[in-house]
Amino acid sequence: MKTLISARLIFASILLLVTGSFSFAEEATTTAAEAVAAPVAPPKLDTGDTAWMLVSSALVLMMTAPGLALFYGGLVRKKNILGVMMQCIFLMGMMSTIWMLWGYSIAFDKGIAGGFCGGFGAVMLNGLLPEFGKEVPHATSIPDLLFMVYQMMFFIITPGLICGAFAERMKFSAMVLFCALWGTFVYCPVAHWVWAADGWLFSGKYLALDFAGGTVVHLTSGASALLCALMLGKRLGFGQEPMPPHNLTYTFIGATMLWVGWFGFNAGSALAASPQAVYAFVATHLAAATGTLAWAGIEWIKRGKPSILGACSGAVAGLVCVTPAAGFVTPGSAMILGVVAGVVCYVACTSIKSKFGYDDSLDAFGVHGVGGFVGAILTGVFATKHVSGDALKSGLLEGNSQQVVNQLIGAGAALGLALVGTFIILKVVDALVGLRASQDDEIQGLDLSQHGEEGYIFY
Amino acid sequence: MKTLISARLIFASILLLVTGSFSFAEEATTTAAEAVAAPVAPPKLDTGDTAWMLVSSALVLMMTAPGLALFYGGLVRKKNILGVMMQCIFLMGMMSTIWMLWGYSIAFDKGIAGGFCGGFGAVMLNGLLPEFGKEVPHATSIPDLLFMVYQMMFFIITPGLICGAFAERMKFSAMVLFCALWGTFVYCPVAHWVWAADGWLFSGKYLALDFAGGTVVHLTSGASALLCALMLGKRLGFGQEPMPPHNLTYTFIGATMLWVGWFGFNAGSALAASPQAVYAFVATHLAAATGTLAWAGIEWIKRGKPSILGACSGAVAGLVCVTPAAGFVTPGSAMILGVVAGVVCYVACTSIKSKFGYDDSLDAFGVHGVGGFVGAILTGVFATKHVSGDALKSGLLEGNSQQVVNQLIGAGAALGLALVGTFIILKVVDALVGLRASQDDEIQGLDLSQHGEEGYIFY
Amino acid sequence: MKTLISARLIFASILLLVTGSFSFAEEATTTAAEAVAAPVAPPKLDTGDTAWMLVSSALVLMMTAPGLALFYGGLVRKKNILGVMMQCIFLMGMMSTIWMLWGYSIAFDKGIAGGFCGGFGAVMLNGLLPEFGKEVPHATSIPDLLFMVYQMMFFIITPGLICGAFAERMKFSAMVLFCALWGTFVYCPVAHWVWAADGWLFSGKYLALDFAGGTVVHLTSGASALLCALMLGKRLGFGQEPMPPHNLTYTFIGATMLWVGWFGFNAGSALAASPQAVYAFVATHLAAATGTLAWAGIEWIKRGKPSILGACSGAVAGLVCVTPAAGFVTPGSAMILGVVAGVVCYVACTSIKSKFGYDDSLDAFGVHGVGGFVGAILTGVFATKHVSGDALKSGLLEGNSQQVVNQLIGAGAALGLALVGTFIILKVVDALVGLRASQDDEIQGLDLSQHGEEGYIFY
Amino acid sequence: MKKIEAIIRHYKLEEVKNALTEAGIQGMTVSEVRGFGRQRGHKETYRGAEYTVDFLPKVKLEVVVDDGELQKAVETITSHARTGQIGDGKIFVSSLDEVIRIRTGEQGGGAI
Amino acid sequence: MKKIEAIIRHYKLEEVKNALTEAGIQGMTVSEVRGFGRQRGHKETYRGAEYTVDFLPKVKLEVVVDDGELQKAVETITSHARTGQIGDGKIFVSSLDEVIRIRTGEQGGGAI
Amino acid sequence: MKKIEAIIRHYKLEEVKNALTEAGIQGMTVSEVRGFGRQRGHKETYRGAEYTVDFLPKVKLEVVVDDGELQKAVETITSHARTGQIGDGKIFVSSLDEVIRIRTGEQGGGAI
Ligand SMILES: Nc1ncnc2c1ncn2[C@@H]1O[C@H](COP(=O)(O)OP(=O)(O)O)[C@@H](O)[C@H]1O
Ligand SMILES: Nc1ncnc2c1ncn2[C@@H]1O[C@H](COP(=O)(O)OP(=O)(O)O)[C@@H](O)[C@H]1O
Ligand SMILES: Nc1ncnc2c1ncn2[C@@H]1O[C@H](COP(=O)(O)OP(=O)(O)O)[C@@H](O)[C@H]1O
Repeated sequence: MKTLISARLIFASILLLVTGSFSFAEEATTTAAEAVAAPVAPPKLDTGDTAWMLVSSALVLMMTAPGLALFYGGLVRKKNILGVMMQCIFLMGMMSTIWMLWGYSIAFDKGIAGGFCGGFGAVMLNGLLPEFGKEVPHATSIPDLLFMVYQMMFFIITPGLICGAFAERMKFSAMVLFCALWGTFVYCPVAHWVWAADGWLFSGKYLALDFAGGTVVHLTSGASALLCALMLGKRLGFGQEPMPPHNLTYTFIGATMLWVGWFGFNAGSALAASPQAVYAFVATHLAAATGTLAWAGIEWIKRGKPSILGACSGAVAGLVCVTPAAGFVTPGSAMILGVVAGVVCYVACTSIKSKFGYDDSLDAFGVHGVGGFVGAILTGVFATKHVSGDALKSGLLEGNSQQVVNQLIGAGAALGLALVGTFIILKVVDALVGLRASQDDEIQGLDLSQHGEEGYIFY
Repeated sequence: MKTLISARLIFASILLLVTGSFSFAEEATTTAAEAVAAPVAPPKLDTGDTAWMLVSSALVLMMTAPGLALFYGGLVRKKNILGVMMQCIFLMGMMSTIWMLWGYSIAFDKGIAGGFCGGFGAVMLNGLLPEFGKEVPHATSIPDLLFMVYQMMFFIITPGLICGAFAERMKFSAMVLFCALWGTFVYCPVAHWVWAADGWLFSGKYLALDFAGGTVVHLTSGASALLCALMLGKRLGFGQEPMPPHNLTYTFIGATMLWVGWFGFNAGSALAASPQAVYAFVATHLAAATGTLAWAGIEWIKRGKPSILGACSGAVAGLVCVTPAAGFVTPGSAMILGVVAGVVCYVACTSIKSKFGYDDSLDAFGVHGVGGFVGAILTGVFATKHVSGDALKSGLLEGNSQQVVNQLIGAGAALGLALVGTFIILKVVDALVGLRASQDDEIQGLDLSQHGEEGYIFY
Repeated sequence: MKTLISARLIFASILLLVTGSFSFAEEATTTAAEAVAAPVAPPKLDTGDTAWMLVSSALVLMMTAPGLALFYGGLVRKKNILGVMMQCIFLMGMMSTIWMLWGYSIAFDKGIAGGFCGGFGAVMLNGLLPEFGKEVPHATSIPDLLFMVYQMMFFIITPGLICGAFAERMKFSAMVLFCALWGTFVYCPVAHWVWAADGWLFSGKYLALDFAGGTVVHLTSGASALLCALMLGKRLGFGQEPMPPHNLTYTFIGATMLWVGWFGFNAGSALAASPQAVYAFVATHLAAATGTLAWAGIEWIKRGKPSILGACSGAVAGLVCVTPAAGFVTPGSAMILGVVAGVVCYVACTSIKSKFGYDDSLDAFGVHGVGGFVGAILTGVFATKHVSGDALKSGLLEGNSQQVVNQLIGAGAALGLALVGTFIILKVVDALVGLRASQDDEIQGLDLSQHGEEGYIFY
Repeated sequence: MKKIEAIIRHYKLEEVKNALTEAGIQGMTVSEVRGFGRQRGHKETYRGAEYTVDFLPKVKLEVVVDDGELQKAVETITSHARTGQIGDGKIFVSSLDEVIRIRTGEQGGGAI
Repeated sequence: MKKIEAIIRHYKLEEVKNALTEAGIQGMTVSEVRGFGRQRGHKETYRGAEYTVDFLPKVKLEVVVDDGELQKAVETITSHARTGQIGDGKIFVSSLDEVIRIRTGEQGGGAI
Repeated sequence: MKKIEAIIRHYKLEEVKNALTEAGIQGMTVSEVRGFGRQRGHKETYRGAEYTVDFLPKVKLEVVVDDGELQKAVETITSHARTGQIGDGKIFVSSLDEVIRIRTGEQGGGAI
């Protein structure tokens, strides 16, 4: 009897997977569509906007790999390069699956639990799979399914960023478990608050601006990264052995791919090939540019020579910082954001880290946490209705001092959930499989110990 | 007299090259335009669709290089890395030229020889070069010339895939000759059957579904690859010396670039920035995701650790398998396809290969041949009119059991031509220039012996 | 008093940076918009065109990095790889900033100084930042701001190309200063002549065709590169020590990324997802293809084996040569251009260089200077109104022999300014900071001496 | 004059180097080697093909010393490179006929 | 105790290693070297610039053995590394003063 | 027979090689090493973390010669590898018991 039931269950869920709809949630069909940010939603599909969003989705995936994988991979020691890359590609597999199965629903479906997160109406993409040719009311000028897959790419890269903090020492199984839980219980709720149509930060009294994920992506991952670094402890030999980047050419390739991919991340967040997307594109590029100059410039002054790692770090810092602001600010403001990010993240990655002595291996906190926070605040300062056309989206410089407060509230709330969530999840994962690789495994390197392979066999 | 004639001939063909039209084929002008798959062809050009197809063409080129070149290049020994890369870039040069000169015509012009292949009406792009501003009846919403160049990129990568089978031992001159002949006599006919408007598999009784080239690209190249591996014999020292991948970081970069580029391959095959393209995009991504998890998962269970090579292989297997299905199936079905591909290709690359003992160096058969075949069959199972809007394009699950038969017929026919064609071509090439590099050359490595260069000079 | 004034000045310019407009130039607002090349300008924004131009901008940035950085980086010795990469990323920062502040204005604003260059009306993007939703008269179907950022990417890569000539020996500070001055005083004026609405080469008597920058980008950078090579002198040990490329795999990756990115460069120069863009796309690809075959083919004949460096060089030579012609010629003509480029640049990089004995380290002159010149002339030969629809844009083969003369005038003028400008700038930079790294620094390598880092730490 | 060749673990190099420097040894040369002895390698599997990787990465440290310093040097290396687990490595000592400093042409002990 | 240094071809390493192991030799160290002798290099051309690459990649195998095992080891290497073509390589034999096993401090023959 | 090991600067290798070849030395083997002596390394900073890189890249040249050729070889190396600045490197000379040419089995001077 029992086997019969479970056989029917399995059959039912496969059917559901294949057809993409199920009856008990039929009434929730339009939820996801409404959840999309679109003040004056044009109901007709537009091929230009669709083309741009298809490309943007591909670009954001490229940010995770090869982009981030190379950026991070170059910074670790040779024996851990595959470990980093494996994290990235495995996340591409796992987070995509989770997003399809329940993540999208928890993030963008109508809120439950007092708006803490979305419901289960869009589980397994329910309601997102229109029949061919049938006119469906779209939330924007692109198919809702495209919005879903675009957001999926963000869901992949965000835990990927955290990996920088525990690189070279976390067990692979622990990483997998951690990211699955973190995505579900930290990312999805914060995404719901900030971007869902009924999110408490998306509109209303606490409206917090986050154009492309400064808070959702960078602040949450950066803060969680710091906690990971603290709770996992330092790498063996940290502070005694030298641990220089083993391949800065990879770090450079990765950084510049991130730069290119970020156009999809930020300008894509306009969800259309619109003038706002162009604004976001320009802001993104200029912040990266001035971030590069700022970080490399400080080094030039302080140590006599600008370094390529500094230039790359500055570019990424600028990109992180402009993320929440991209579609709300003028190009000039973006340049200021880039400079500030370059300077502040430089200080975070050098003085602060060495002062407190935690081992945030690849500066996931120093760049994404700090840069994300600074960006959130400065968005509240520089946002202008001139660019977004939305009077609600203006900042301190246009006299809306409330916006800075709201940005702080938004950032604070995200920070809170990230820290509490990460703490609990790490404890759970530790209890289940243990967090750190064994000492022997760490010395041998994660490539061999976790994956049984070597990165380079050049002889 | 003779020189005069040949001088005139040369002059005539240069003229033809420059002007792109010639009189004797004037009547065939519209053939190529009709050959494009478009049930309800919108006659007006659309900038959004054009934008997406320009990008898709670029993405598919990126798949060959750097994508495939890195994926394959990392798997060979250090002394053969340039050999792999040279194959890719030379194919980019040669196959493009062939496609422009006669390939496109043989594939997409009106059928000759009882429908075996296209005719010569579109040789040298005859009829594809509209005068500026003149309203030409387009087969789709993009210029026919764009369709031509998009298809050109497929013509480049397909023989490139075969290179994985004879890597590290085929003479460069033999490779060049083989690919030129194979492209003309195997690829073009199969492309004609499957995609030309009057192709016998494109419509009618034997209608076989192949959205983006599962049969045309992967099955033909994979089957041919197996035969190449068998006819060329094993690499020297195969089974005795270790031949591990010399640079798995390249393999990873290549695999993830393939993943990104595949959006152009599959979603581009909708020939428009349409909802169907979005469906194809999502299906592609999800199949890659579950393929990754499946292959890495099996390894995790069987050898205790998931490997990065496994994850990359799984991703590619999933992508191959979903290729014929991408625009016809739901996201859920795509996930199933990915899992099946991961499992089946894993078995093909491990047990089957070692059982039969052929040396398919980089598993061109194990991944593309097997994955392509499985994909062809499963497309006949999971295709749904819900996605494509075409009642003819539904599969077994919607009660159309004939479709599976048709898929088998299509796959079988392609397989047959691929095997027979490859056999004859290899024999011809062997007679003309010899297939294998000399033993000394193979030991020295193809980089030095075939190209006089070394890949890395790190000292 | 003085401090008060300067404080006000600083405040004023920050304000200006943020708001993006200032009163004294209010009347110049439409200048930039008019400056764009658009015979029959459609005044309405088009999402498809916008999507394509967003992507093109990203592609052109990708050409500089990772593209060019890898292409050049692989060719230097291991100890100078980061030096090359740093030049690229720093230029991404610096040239973008300059373009935003004054470069765009000097290039595209209404001419001053008798048409020598543009004025200051569009300084700090004045007039390019429309208020949201306000209907602005656009010069083309894309926002003017998008045109600005697209052109910015050209401004980045052009000095980057010159770096190939003085690689492995120029001081970093000298490189920075040189590029800032060169961009302002050489690139911007030439861009104005060739592409600004009132440029003397853009229309009228001296109309010179340059679709995507053969003259503006390649000829100027190539000629300047030659002068740099001559004035800086040879690398220490040149001609005595072997200086083979340290990593041809990087050179290959870079070359193929350039190939892909060049679609944005050339097809993007249509400023729309139009049939002309498709023509440019096809021409670009085919010229690269035949360039590859030509260069590799010559090697095959002359040294018995085709080399991968040859194939990559041929591809780039073909791409350079087709750049001015891309949107004006048929696919067949593009193939001829590619062959000519492959042959001529081969001769330039081998015989000519070794005959005169200058040390153009990475053949910036041999490929970009020579290829750019040949392309400029051949554009005057092969341009056809069939493709561009503009009777003024036809060449010698359509009986317009004047066009070749005009092409020579255009190329000559650009060459003149490039040589004179580069000479003066190098003298100035030499006087200010010195051009060459010290002998010790050069022996140690630029990575360590200029940036204090090592590229690969594989042990 | 003696040449000491020590095959040690990678991550011990920094410690050994510092200890030798403190012990007054002023110069040394290292190179990357791979080796095995009691400690054998591991298996690597690539798509089902299994390879036994016998050779493990080690560092070879070469130190040339005056006869009088030999013992101190050997002891310093032994104590700092030791973990007690198989694979710690070996020290080989041999005699040199001559040592020359290229820069000055000095020979013998003074050249070290 | 003797140190055998053998310069051999890359693709012979696996075979030589196996033969030595079968012959009872329990440890060895290899490193990447480049060299030339009778066998000279080849020419490489990069965009017309021709370089003579004299040094060819070889593998250096170092095996330390007791005096009694020397001959067996040398013969094993010679016979398995041989192809008969120029470039097969050389074997250099020298004497060691001392061998120490770092893990245990053992000296002499027992440390090998 | 003597083994000459010379640690020299990278960019001197070509010159030394040519000089040795002209002096009639017919074979040699080189490898990549890192070392320090009087010449100490530099500092590298990565995002504020400062590392002292003590070991500098050098090339180790190994030449085996008949006793009679020793002096010529050493002098050739010394004179061509010298720049006069700290870090020029060292030459170590030791005796070999035996030299064998793998290809032919020849031993002694003839095998070199
Ligand atoms: N007979 C030998 N000849 C040359 N090198 C050896 C020999 N035995 C061991 N080695 C080197 O010493 C290293 C450590 O030796 P091993 O026997 O594994 O550990 P332990 O010295 O702790 O017993 C090996 O990896 C190898 O490089
Ligand atoms: N005099 C020498 N000193 C050091 N190494 C040598 C010497 N002669 C040869 N070798 C090394 O032995 C290798 C093979 O020598 P070679 O003369 O080419 O072949 P064979 O030993 O077959 O005559 C060389 O590549 C080099 O590494
Ligand atoms: N005692 C030593 N043992 C082994 N190698 C040494 C020793 N001293 C120096 N070397 C090697 O010689 C190189 C040059 O030595 P150094 O003292 O810096 O210069 P110089 O010989 O000009 O005084 C070092 O980098 C190191 O590789």
